[in-house]
Amino acid sequence: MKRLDLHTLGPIVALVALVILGALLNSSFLAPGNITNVLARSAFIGMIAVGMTFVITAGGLDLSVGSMAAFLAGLAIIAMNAVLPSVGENWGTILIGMGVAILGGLIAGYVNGALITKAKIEPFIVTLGTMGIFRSLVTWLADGGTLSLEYGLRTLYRPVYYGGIGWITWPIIAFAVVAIVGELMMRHSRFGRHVEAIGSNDRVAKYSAIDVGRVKLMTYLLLGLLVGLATVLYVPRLGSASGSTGVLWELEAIAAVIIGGTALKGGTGRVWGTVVGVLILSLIDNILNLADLVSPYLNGAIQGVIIVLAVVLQREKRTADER
Amino acid sequence: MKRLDLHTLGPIVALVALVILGALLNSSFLAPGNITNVLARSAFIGMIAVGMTFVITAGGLDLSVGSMAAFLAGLAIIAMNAVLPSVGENWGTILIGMGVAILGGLIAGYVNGALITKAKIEPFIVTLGTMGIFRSLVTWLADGGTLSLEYGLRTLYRPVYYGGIGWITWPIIAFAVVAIVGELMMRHSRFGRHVEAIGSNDRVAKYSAIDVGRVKLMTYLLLGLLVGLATVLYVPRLGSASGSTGVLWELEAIAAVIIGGTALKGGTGRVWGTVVGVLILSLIDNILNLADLVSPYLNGAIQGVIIVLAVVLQREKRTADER
Amino acid sequence: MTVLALRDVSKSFGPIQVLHNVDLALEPGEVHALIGENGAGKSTIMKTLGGFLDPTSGELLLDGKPHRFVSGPEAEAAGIVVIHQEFNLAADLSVSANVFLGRELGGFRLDHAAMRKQTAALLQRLHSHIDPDTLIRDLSVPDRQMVEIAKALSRNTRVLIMDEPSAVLTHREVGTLYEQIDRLRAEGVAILYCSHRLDEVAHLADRITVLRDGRVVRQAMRGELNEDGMATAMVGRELEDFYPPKGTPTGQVALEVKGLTVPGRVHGVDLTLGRGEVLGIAGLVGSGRTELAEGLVGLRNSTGEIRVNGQPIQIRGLRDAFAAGLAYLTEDRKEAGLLLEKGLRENLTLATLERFGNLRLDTKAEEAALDRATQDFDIRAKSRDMVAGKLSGGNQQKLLLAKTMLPDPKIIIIDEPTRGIDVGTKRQIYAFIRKLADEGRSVIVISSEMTEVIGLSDRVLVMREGRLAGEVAGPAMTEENIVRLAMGVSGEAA
Amino acid sequence: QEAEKKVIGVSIPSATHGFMGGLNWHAQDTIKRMGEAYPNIEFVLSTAPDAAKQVSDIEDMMATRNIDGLVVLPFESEPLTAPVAAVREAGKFVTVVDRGLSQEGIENLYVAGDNTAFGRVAGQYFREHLEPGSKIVVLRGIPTTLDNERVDAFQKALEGSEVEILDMQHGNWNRDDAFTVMQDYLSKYPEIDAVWAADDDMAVGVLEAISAANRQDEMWVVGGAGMKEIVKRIMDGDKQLPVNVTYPPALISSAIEMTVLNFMSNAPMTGRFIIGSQLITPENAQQFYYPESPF
Ligand SMILES: Nc1ncnc2c1ncn2[C@@H]1O[C@H](COP(=O)(O)OP(=O)(O)OP(=O)(O)O)[C@@H](O)[C@H]1O
Ligand SMILES: Nc1ncnc2c1ncn2[C@@H]1O[C@H](COP(=O)(O)OP(=O)(O)OP(=O)(O)O)[C@@H](O)[C@H]1O
Ligand SMILES: [Mg+2]
Ligand SMILES: [Mg+2]
Repeated sequence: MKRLDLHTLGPIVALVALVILGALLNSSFLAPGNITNVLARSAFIGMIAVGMTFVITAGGLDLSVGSMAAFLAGLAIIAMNAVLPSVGENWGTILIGMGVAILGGLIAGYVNGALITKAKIEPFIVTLGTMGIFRSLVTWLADGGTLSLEYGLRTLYRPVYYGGIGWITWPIIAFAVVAIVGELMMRHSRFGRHVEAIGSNDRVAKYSAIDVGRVKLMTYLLLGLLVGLATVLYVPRLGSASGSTGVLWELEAIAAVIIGGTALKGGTGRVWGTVVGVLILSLIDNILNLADLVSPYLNGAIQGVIIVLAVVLQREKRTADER
Repeated sequence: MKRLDLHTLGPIVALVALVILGALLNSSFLAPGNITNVLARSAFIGMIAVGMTFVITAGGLDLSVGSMAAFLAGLAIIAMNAVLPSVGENWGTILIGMGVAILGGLIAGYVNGALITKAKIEPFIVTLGTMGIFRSLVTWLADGGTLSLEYGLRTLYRPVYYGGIGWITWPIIAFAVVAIVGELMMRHSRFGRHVEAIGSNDRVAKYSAIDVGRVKLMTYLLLGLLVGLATVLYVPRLGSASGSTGVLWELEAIAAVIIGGTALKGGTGRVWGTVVGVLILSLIDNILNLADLVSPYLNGAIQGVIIVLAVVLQREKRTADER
Repeated sequence: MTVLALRDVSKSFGPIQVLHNVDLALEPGEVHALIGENGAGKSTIMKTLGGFLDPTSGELLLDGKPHRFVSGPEAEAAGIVVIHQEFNLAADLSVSANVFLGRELGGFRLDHAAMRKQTAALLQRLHSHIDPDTLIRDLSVPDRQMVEIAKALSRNTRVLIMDEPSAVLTHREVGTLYEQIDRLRAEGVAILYCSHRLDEVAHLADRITVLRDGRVVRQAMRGELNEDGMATAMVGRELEDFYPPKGTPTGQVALEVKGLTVPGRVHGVDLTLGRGEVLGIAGLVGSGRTELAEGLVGLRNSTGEIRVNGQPIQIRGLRDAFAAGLAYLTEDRKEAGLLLEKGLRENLTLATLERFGNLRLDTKAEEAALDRATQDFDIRAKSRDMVAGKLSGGNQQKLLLAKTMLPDPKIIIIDEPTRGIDVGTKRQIYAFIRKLADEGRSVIVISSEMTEVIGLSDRVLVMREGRLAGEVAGPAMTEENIVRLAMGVSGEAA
Repeated sequence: QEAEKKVIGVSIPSATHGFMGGLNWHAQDTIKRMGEAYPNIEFVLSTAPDAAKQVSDIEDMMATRNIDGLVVLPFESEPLTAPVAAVREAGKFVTVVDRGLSQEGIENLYVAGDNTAFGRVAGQYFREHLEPGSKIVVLRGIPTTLDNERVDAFQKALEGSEVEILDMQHGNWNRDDAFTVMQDYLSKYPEIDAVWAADDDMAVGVLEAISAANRQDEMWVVGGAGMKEIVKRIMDGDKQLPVNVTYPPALISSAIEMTVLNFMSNAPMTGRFIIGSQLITPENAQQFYYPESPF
């Protein structure tokens, strides 16, 4: 397979190196418990990053996802608490909450997408704006504090994060499904092909009868949907949302996408690369907790170094014969 | 002048609208004291954003500037406190501190630039990495707390921020000089021309005997220098630096650049637009503080809306005949 | 005294060898023409001479001594200037900024006035009226080419290498180009000229080198080779009649357009197109032919009445045009036609992906379509996995043609069908267009090459300033008549 | 008993503002001291920038470090409740610091400051030392539950007095933000008699803004949490800084020490220890002054 060159293998090499490092540092690193933890907590950013891969591949960007997740979590919690008296402490209420998160995600994605494709404003600005808006709204909804799910509902909802099939918990399953579907969509569906074409050259796409605006809008809708889905799994983990929920998720998601080998300027999307990127980022955190470092203040520095190194491994080898 | 179309005027219109709004909301808005405050506060982000304009115009990006400023401020304070016993409480010590900040800025800019141009790693990743590194380093240097300049030095250094010629304080003067020199450089110097050419099409630039790597590196050096300069003016304001100094300055600087009409993908740089963008952002804060809103939790939302609106005003008018 | 030469040069890209033991010498005061089929290796030779590529083996001689340029710019400093086949202009910069890019005038502060003045003077010399302050992105393709030429002329040139400079120019501009070439030749500049227009070569060249499959197959002096001889040498066999015989129109109307208007560009154009007809549209650069076509297929906002097979239809976008059986092949193949970084298969099926599935595209069927297309259109790719940008210009055009034909349209509008294409391929494309008409489809050919419109079309419409200036058919289809209409010169058709 | 090794996990928010910086310093300092004093106690320290990361850190401590005890200062109460409860259910010793969990009875040991008292003590001081009709401005912290508690208590303490709160904006416990907000307050209000900055980092920014506007004589400032520079100035009798309210970052030290004692001594350490907020005055300032601490 010609595609398996160093450029493509880079992130995997980095991932494997991290796994080996982790195993050397601590024997319980490879224990199922730890693996479950790492995978399950990668799921939120992971699903968002898969959506982000489509947005970036089509030449877009979304800075609002972290705040959007916080906002959706807040909405879902408010909705569940509100219907609790009438619907009762049962799965009906939780399904309503899930519905609110997912519908909210679609609407939020639509707002971003419509401002970008119809009002033709730079994605950076639109999503910087909505980032502030979502963040403010959730702080306002929570009155500066924390929105909490009623205790009974939380107990009922908890297994959605912590339960699963053996050590493979639901977030892991959901992430895996999203990643596989995303990979298939990017590589084998018409939509994925159109997304790549638009990111590569949107004029060519237009001249090939692709509805550029619609496809771009769809990428934001997809991302919104996935943020909603991530929220559905996030709420049972912490049972609450506040103004500090999901801070900097956007940077993490974008970093995962780029570490995975998707170009920031668009045109080539690698969903599986994104998954590897997300795992690299969560493993770094996990490994930092495995060992005692000089100073916890330096965690950020180590993270920074590893991110850059992971990308150095895959940097485009310069075409030998072109200057 | 054909260049003065709506696209170009957009940010100015937004700025004027904000000024009028401010004046209507509060009579002290136009008082010299308030104007001095707003302008002087804009100076740090302003100078950084001017540097960022060059980086973005050449097709780059720098997420590390906020942490870099915090790190440089920390370094400068440590250096001044360290030489205080030997040099004494005089301008010599302060000049050493300034030298450290500026030299440090150049080195930090060089590190970013070299990783991007020589190791050929995506700017987003490099500067995301160095952002974490600088932030960690300053937190570590401050031992998690705050690095403070010795009291006597602070008193001596203070006028650099607060003093000036009448109500035109030094930061305002420095910002004005940087903006004017930046504008001239972008528009009328060979360097500016080359920066635009590289951002527009780097292959063409290469074929035109432009040393693309060197010019790109220079943009990061310039930005580092300006971050250093901003630090020189920042330190006398509060005489301290900590891990929370300069958080999110990068986003603010990038937003100012884009609001000012510079394209994120590079090719066209508008330094004066950036200045307008910076002023718009500071005015929003100022007006929100001066006005009485329903809830301060919603400040972020209003900020977001205004940022998007400011850009809507200047959005490329759709070529009437193209779909 | 030879200025610049290649001696026994071979060049490979990876495992693929594209040049085989090439010898070529450029003399001062001489125009040396390099001709060959698409993909023969002309651009590769030119890039090697210009210091943009290193030979794999063999050497480059500068003033008789072996030399190795470290970079294209270094070669330029030595007086070797290349006009590349692909545009080499920064779209966000103004014309004068591009002309002086890398060698700006002025000291600390750029001397805008001087650069503007010199640019204007250069453009004046090319009889072009482009404002030096215009951004390149706002210029039409031919105007960009004129800027490229102006840029080359502004250099202190000893050797001028031009890779198909005339491909996108019209008649009049080509004349201007000749003037400049003559002037430079008189000044002692050595010129390497590459073109697919053999009449140009016959007119200009003092010496001709013919390239086939990366090998020099013939070198000749002025007068030793006529156009037929060149074509034969390039293709390696005798060519029959260049243009296919004209067809017999069926009389049925396939397309009827009334009052088509593209705001600011095209004003109230009426036309009818018969089934089995090839309709030519001629006109000067900027006469609005492309806009007419783009307005018709929904790529631009337009008003007017359109009937296909008598049925009135609404076209709001290219999709609607496809649904009505219309297809449009763009003149701008690099910016609007092909995804240069993507593979052949992805490019071929991009506009018709719905035929290959939705959620799971049938890659096998796509591959089969590619097989068929490479065969039908004789696309010569060194490997089927290569990206479209690495194909030679002519093969890119064939791929684009294959892509356009994939939805099986009944009415095809082809804008500049043979820009930058060699004689052999041109013949193939002409035959192909005629075949389409004979199958009962209808074709509109927009072309700036007069002989092409005349040779190919059953009828020619001439546009001027966004309006139809007239129509010629039958024996009245002469170059002179068309030029008269296009330029708005009244008087008797001779 | 000698050889048995015990692992104690310490999970705290990272040093994103002055108070937390102090808390981080005290945590590390105590760990170092305790580690030297008790060689068979091992510590695992992790710092988190948000609640989700803190939950992850606690999961990691359980899964890979096999902790016997946990000292946790919850980033937020609600999200940490269930994960900490899970640690307790696994039979570990749990010490909760400062921000209580949203359910009673999970932790073995609770060591906390008193946010309500923090606001109330300040409020009472304002009430007692301002003339009726005086005007004050307030700088709030990062929007969080504990900020709400403090501000509510402050307002409650002022209820019924003639003191008017002109404005309350968020300074985010950040010097620069507080500086900006205060500058704008000064432009907006010609008359301000006192400022409640609620946190000493914010107080630093506020004081700079006031002296830049040359209105030092007009108003005084009350911060909070006892930052050493501020305490020093109170000690020196600075007119602008009459008092301060304690909220000692050192409470993490007490929590860690008591947790260690739980394992090292035979007496089980349980219960609730509330370290009340005290008023620092020029008279008692000496005893709140820690020149070594970074805070
Ligand atoms: N960078 C490259 N990598 C691989 N193959 C290449 C590269 N550049 C050119 N080729 C191949 O080398 C051959 C010669 O290309 P070249 O561009 O020199 O042809 P040409 O004679 O200029 O054709 P045209 O008339 O179509 O422009 C072609 O088959 C082309 O696909
Ligand atoms: N996007 C654009 N912005 C500004 N001017 C344009 C644009 N597109 C085309 N033009 C101008 O519109 C006029 C018509 O251009 P166009 O190239 O379509 O004409 P044409 O008759 O098709 O000629 P040709 O096909 O030979 O280039 C030209 O003057 C061109 O410069
Ligand atoms: Mg060629
Ligand atoms: Mg045209």
